[in-house]
Amino acid sequence: MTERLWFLIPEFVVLVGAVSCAILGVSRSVTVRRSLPIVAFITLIIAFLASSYVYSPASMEIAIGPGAVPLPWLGRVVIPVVVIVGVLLVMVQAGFIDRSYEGEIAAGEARFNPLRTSRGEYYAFFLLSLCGLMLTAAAPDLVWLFLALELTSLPTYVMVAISRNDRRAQEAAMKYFFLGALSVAIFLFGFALLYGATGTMELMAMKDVLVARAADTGSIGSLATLGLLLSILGIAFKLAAAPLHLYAPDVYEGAASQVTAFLGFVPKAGGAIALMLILSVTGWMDDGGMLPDPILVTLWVMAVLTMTLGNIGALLQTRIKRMLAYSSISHSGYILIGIIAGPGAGFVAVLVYLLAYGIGNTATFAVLSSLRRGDCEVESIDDLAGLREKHPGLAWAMAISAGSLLGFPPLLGFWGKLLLFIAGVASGHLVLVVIAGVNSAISAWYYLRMVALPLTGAASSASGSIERREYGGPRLAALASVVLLILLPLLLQSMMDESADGVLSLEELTEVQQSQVAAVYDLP
Amino acid sequence: MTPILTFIPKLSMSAPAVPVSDAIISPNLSWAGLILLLPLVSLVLCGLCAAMRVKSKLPAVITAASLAGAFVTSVFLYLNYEPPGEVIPLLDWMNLTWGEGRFESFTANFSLYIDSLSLLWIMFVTGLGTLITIYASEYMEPDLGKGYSRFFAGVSVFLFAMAALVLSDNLLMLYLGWEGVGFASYWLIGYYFERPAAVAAAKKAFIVNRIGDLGLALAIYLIWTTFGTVQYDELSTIFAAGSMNPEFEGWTTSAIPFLLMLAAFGKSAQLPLYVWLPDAMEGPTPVSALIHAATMVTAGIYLIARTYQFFLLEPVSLHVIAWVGGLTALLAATIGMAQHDIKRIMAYSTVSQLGYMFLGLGVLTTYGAAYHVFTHAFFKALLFLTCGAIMHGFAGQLDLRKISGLRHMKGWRITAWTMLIGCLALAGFPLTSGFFSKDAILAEAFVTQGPGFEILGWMAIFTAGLTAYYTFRVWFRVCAGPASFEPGDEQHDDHGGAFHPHAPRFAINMVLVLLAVGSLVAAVPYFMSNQADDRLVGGWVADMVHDSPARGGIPGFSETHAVHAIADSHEAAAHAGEAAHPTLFGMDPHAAMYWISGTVGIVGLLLAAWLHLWRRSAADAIKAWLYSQFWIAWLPRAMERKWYVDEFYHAVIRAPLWILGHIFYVFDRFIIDGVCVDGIARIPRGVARWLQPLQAGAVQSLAVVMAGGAAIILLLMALFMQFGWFGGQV
Amino acid sequence: MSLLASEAFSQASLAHAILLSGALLSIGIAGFLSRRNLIVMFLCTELMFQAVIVAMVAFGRWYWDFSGQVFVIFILTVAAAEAALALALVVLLYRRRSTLDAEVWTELRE
Amino acid sequence: MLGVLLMVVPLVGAVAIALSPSRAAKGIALVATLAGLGIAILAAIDFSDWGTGGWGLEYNLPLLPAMGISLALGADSVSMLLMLLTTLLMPLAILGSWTAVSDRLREYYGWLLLLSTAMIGVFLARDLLVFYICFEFTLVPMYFLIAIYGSTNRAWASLKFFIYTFLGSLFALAGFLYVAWANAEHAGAWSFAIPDLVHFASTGLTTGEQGWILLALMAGFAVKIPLFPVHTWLPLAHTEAPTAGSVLLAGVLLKLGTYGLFRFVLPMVPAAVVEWAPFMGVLAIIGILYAALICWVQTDVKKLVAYSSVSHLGFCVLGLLALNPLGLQGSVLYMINHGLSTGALFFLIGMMYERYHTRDMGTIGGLGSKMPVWSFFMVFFVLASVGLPGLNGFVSEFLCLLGTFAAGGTGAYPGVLGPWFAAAAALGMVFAAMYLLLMVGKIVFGSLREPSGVHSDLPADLNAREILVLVPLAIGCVVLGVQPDFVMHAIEGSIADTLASYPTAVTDATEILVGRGGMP
Repeated sequence: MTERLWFLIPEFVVLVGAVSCAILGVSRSVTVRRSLPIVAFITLIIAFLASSYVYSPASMEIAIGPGAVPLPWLGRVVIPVVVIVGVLLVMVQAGFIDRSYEGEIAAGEARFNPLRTSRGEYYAFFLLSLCGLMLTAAAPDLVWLFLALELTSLPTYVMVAISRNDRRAQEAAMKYFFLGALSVAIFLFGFALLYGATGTMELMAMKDVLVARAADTGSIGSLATLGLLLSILGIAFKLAAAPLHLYAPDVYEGAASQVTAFLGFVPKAGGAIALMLILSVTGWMDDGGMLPDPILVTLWVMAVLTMTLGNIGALLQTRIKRMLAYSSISHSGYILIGIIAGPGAGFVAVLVYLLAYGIGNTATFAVLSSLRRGDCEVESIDDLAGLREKHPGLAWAMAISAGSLLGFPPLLGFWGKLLLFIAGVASGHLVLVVIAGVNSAISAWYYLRMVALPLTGAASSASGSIERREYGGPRLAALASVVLLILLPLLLQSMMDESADGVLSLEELTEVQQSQVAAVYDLP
Repeated sequence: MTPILTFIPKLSMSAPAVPVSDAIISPNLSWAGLILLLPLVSLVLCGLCAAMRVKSKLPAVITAASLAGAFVTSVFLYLNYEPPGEVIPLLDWMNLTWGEGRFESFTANFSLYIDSLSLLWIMFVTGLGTLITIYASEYMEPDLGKGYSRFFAGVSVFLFAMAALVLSDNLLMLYLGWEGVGFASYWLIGYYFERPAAVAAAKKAFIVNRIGDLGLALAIYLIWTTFGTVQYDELSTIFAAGSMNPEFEGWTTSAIPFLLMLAAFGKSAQLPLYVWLPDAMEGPTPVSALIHAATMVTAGIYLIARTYQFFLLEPVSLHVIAWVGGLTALLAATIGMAQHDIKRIMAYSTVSQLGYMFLGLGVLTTYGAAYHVFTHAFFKALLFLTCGAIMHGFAGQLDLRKISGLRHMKGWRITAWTMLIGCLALAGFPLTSGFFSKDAILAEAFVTQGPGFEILGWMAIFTAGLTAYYTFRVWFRVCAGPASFEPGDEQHDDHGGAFHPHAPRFAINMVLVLLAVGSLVAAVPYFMSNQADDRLVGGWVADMVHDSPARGGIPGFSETHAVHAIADSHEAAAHAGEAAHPTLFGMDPHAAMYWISGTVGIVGLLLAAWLHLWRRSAADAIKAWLYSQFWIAWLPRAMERKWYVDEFYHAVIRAPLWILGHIFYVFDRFIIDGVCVDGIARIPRGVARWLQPLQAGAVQSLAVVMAGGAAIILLLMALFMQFGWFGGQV
Repeated sequence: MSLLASEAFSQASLAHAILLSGALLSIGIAGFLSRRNLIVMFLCTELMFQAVIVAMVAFGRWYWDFSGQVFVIFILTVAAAEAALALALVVLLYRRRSTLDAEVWTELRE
Repeated sequence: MLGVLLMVVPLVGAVAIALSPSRAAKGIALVATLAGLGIAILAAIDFSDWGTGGWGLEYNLPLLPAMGISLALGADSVSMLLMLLTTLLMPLAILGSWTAVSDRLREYYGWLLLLSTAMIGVFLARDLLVFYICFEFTLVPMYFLIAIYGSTNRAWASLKFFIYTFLGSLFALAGFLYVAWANAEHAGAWSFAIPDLVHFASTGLTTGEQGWILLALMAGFAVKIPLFPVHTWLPLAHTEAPTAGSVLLAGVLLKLGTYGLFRFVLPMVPAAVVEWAPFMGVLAIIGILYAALICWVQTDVKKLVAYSSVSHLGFCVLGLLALNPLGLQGSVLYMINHGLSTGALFFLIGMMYERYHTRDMGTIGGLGSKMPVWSFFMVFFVLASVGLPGLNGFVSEFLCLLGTFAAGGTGAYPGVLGPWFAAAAALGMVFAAMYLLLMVGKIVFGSLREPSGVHSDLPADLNAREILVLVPLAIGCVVLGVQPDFVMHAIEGSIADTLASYPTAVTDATEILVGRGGMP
């Protein structure tokens, strides 16, 4: 069993990075403190390199060995996705936390006091949360899954609270924390019921029990169903899926843009991955396996509600972060289509979509993070009017990322959505896809405002006072994201191939491994 | 199969391919294309003149020369002509083939079909066109350098389109000419485009014609779907194949003549589509003479003559034509009696005379109709041109009450006397050309059997009297009596000082004299011997008609020809044989008609002379008396207001459509776009607003909604599981 | 899992434990939804966690399987971490508004 | 490779514009579009399958082998013609906006060039997704052209245009995906190649499935055409769009819908088309008459011409639904002819607008005496639009109607429409004359009325550049009016291919009715 620790090397790297950040953050040297983003960046890059080294054909045997997980190769995809988006997020964060305090120190008005600084722990939390996300993908049992999800979430509560010295940030943190705790209780109770129904915490064993029971009695039993439903509903909080999506607008609005960018991606990805894993206990990754109807119906209803409520909620908003929050809710709905579509095409689509959404989301918030009115953030969407007159680059970045989030060809978002739709159609959920299509059209309404106001609108007196932030990190992130949104479709095939590898089930991976062994040893 | 399918007659799929037609394909006659080409060349040159702002009479010279060339070509073509007909391919237009069968190709090329009918028409069209162009070269002088080139370009377009219409070898090219002459008419009526009345008249002409064109288009569709071709020679072949053809049954063959009729009525200004023609007088007078009197308006006659076989298949259509023609003749004559504008009187007389021609077609005398077209072309052009000369000379004055004694004025003699000749011909004064041509129609109304044809005949005779009256009302008022005039309100060059009428000069006078001679000489063909079949009556014109599809309408032509196999029964009944030939006052109708119509004409003439020359005050007294008697006052009033037909159309068609347009527009903006599209677009926002309270702000309220939502889902699932709605899965 | 285990821990005992767990969860949720004091709300979440813990222990005992109890340890740890976080947050909020009433935090809405 | 070049040249132009100063934008755009036209002409000369229904300009670059998606290009004769129309209109559109647009030049010409790429892509696509992407992408440049360079109500118009058509095309996408999936189930591998899918859908789907797919595809294409009652975005978009935008919108973008009908709906779902054709035919006829009457009461010239497009495209759809070669010939010709004549009308209105800054027939009129050359072209193109024989509009309108008329059951191609459809639609000919002549009568004829004030330093009448814009279109109108034969022969093969499954589909449908005793 211990050889499985091999797969945790990337997570260890990130953990080490996090600890380093926490330590370096209290350094007296300004240069060291300033280098924290670079440390985080390097950590992520090393984690990426480690992941490609860890998930190699040679380690396949360990992956399929004892203590196997339902999706043994998932980390191979999730870690690069997390790293790509993580790197972009690091750029967005760069220079933001503790800005005024550092300014005071630089001006000689204050002396450095390790108690007053929070930069170190901010980056540490940032990396810890990412680490949690990576760990989620590797979860073999419920305990691990629980801990990984908590590791993903807990730092974000702190990040929201310390993101800016504003009442709204604290309100957001409060709501986020308390509602988060509620959701944790819900899915934990679900876990308890699952455990009660099967007598094991390990996902694979649990699957075996449930499959055997379904073969005997025709169903997995109401206790297991109830446990699954509760788990799904609890995890829906992480995903910001209806009906547990309500916190998202408030929290996203309250947190600083930089943190919102983070919140838009990391917990959501964790939720999606956790859903994929927890649903594996129904045995639907096996040949001929399918979701029990109550689960399917619940997911279906959640998907429809999530995308619809998200999109129509966004229509009414005048504050841009709140609007983007609703938009991120709707994206959870689209992601649920992929989950419903199931192992194979559906999961591939989810992973590609997570990447597309993560980049697009980061790009919009990167633009918002690059702008300020006085010392405050950009609040109203009308503040973006006529942005191109002063900052054409940011205006274009906003438009392109909105286009990608809308799913407009040929940007990356389109391909993500297309794969989701294809998976949906292929799994027989045409109606769901049509509903998603209608929702896309509804979303065009507000995304177009994000395109139209910066590019075609005329600057108003309100928007005239919008200026660019002095530090370039977010701008760089916006530029990088936009480039990725435009160019990544060219790599779509390899992205799909990687994702397809990533979602190979244990049996499939075993077959692959055996055929590789056969190739290496030239066996018949 | 939908019921619609059954409207198309069943065709045996093994219908034989179209047999080779009896028309000769004569590519070596392609020089005949000059008739079409020359006006086109002239059009281009006139266009160049316009672009280069030429200020001389060059455009007129070019046009006259090219039209003369076309006329000469037509004459040569006539001299080279050999029956039964020749097809001259010029240029491909539409050739579609998608299979081997009869209904698997569609061909309509720019090819000429030369038979005597088209030759008859093309010769007088180009001939009159040339003369009128010469006349116009002087008439349009005031516009030199302004619209002069545009005018002659329009004339060229017209001649091209008319030639295409007459010479085409298929219905589609005919349609091209048909719309082309309508367009030329639009162009030329709207020549004074800064005058709102002219623009309105032009538009009206085009649109009313379009309604007719619609009929023609539908007829073409029907003909193709029924017969699989729109080419005359192939159609003739099909007709020649006799009555065994399955095509000759079903509703299509009955509908075709009515649709064609609609087209003809539109173009030739018959009831109910005649309203555009009087308004068309807003155009320059040469245009009125050329297009709206002599040539274009006879296209309807030509069309029916050309497609006469279809009409013979459906006797009712001929009856309708006869009645419409007769009624139009009467109605237009009554309106003509009450007008004061001499050009308008001539316009209504044109409508009336066209009515005669249709009457002729309806009572199975295509020859009479064609002959009347021929003579009418001369004398009506002459009359219009004299009106034009007067208008030109008196600054646009056209009111017959304001000009008098023209024949006494210096320089106006030729105008006055040529007008007299024209009037005599129009009135059907014995031995003029109009006398013979009208008789050919009138008599046949008594010969041919048909519903109420005899009444129709008497009505037509009565109309002839009215015609004589209003024609000479003009002449006696304008040309006879004491010399006096009031100038019109048109700006002329010599403003300042007293107004002097411009007497017409050489070009106008020459044309007037030539046309006057023509009006008289046009009687001669009636007495020329028949070359084709000496059993025929009617001379040269009958000869010309004989070699055409219209030969079914030549009196006395009873040759049992395969072409008429279908029509025979009807024709035999109609013409009822020589033995049972009806009589009129104990005489042969043709002979009797000489006397009757002559007498009626003279009576009308004398009445006009009494009221408008000798006792002009009596006319006014009668009119005043008529207006004062309430029981009869409506009659002259209605006559003066053209029987309220324009108002009728306005109220029944135009206004409702206009209102409908507005309703649609409002519907489009507020119902479809506003309520439906925008309304649907508003639904998401509405729902969102309705759901907004869920996001109430306090953490508990969020928790309630979240926990409540989760609980609802759990409960629903539990219920579903309980009731086993998920099959055996749980 | 052995026969001994099920003899020592009857189905009725399991049912009682689960009922207790359900009751605790319900009380926790009800308290969470109805109380406005931030600290009490947090205590309610702790109560919910305890419900899970009871269930986990009961099932672990039922199956004679230690993973349930192991999970409990982790839950307790995480709950402790959350408690630290929660108290820090509550202090922060109290400093800002001088009240523990959750209802005053309604600036973010709709 | 020529096909790729056709798409890449405008793209390169757009990039070049983005990188160069704004005064060079016009020039680069003109050069790029002229180069595109040159390549298109070369391609047309090089194309060896005129008349046969074969495919040229073929190019295939696998993009997503797992899903069977590739950058597959190719053109049959119909695509070729529409591509030629596009490449012809592009330089004209750029010349036409030479002085009209003075602000944000780089974006303007950049968007025009991107639009060109997308439009060509639609016509050349041999892969369903390439088609869909290009089809969708046309929205973006058009959106910006309207939203930035439009008149007063531009924001709303552009939004409506975008969302309306976007929503429609998402339904179409769902339909496409369903077909692709069904094909994948059937064949065992994903493919988005149009020939595969067309072949599969027409043979492998049940009539019920075809019906749903028809509805989905029509949701996309009917909005684009636009067919009554989903046409209301068009008048708005046209009125607000700048001249070049209107020209391309009417000239090419509307044809994307009819092209979609021709390329996908007809060959893919024959059984459903047979079932639904009468219904769609009725919609087309309503559109023809309804829009024509609305035209008649307009005072805004541009709105009038915009509504006239709705009316005209009704004929085009009717021709397609005739399901026989006559109708399809007419319809394809109609696509080209409408592009030429209505495109020209929008140019002319733009030229007037540039001088007077009004489109209201109440305040402007009688320009015949002041702008004779403009008036000449105006009357000319109005006549082409009215369908005067000898000009292009007639041929196509005639064939569409004749096809519809003949679609009653004669010949090798029995259809499901018939004489009554054609007769009702033919009324549209009269209405067209009414509203177009009303327009000409008001703005060209009559006494001169013009708003005060000078809005432009252009000469009173057209200058050489503007004449140069109009002359090619006029020549096109005359040539296609007098010699449509060469075009008709050129597209014969493609039309036969499109109709390949029809005689049987119609016969089958009627036989079913006969079996049910539905035959009278």
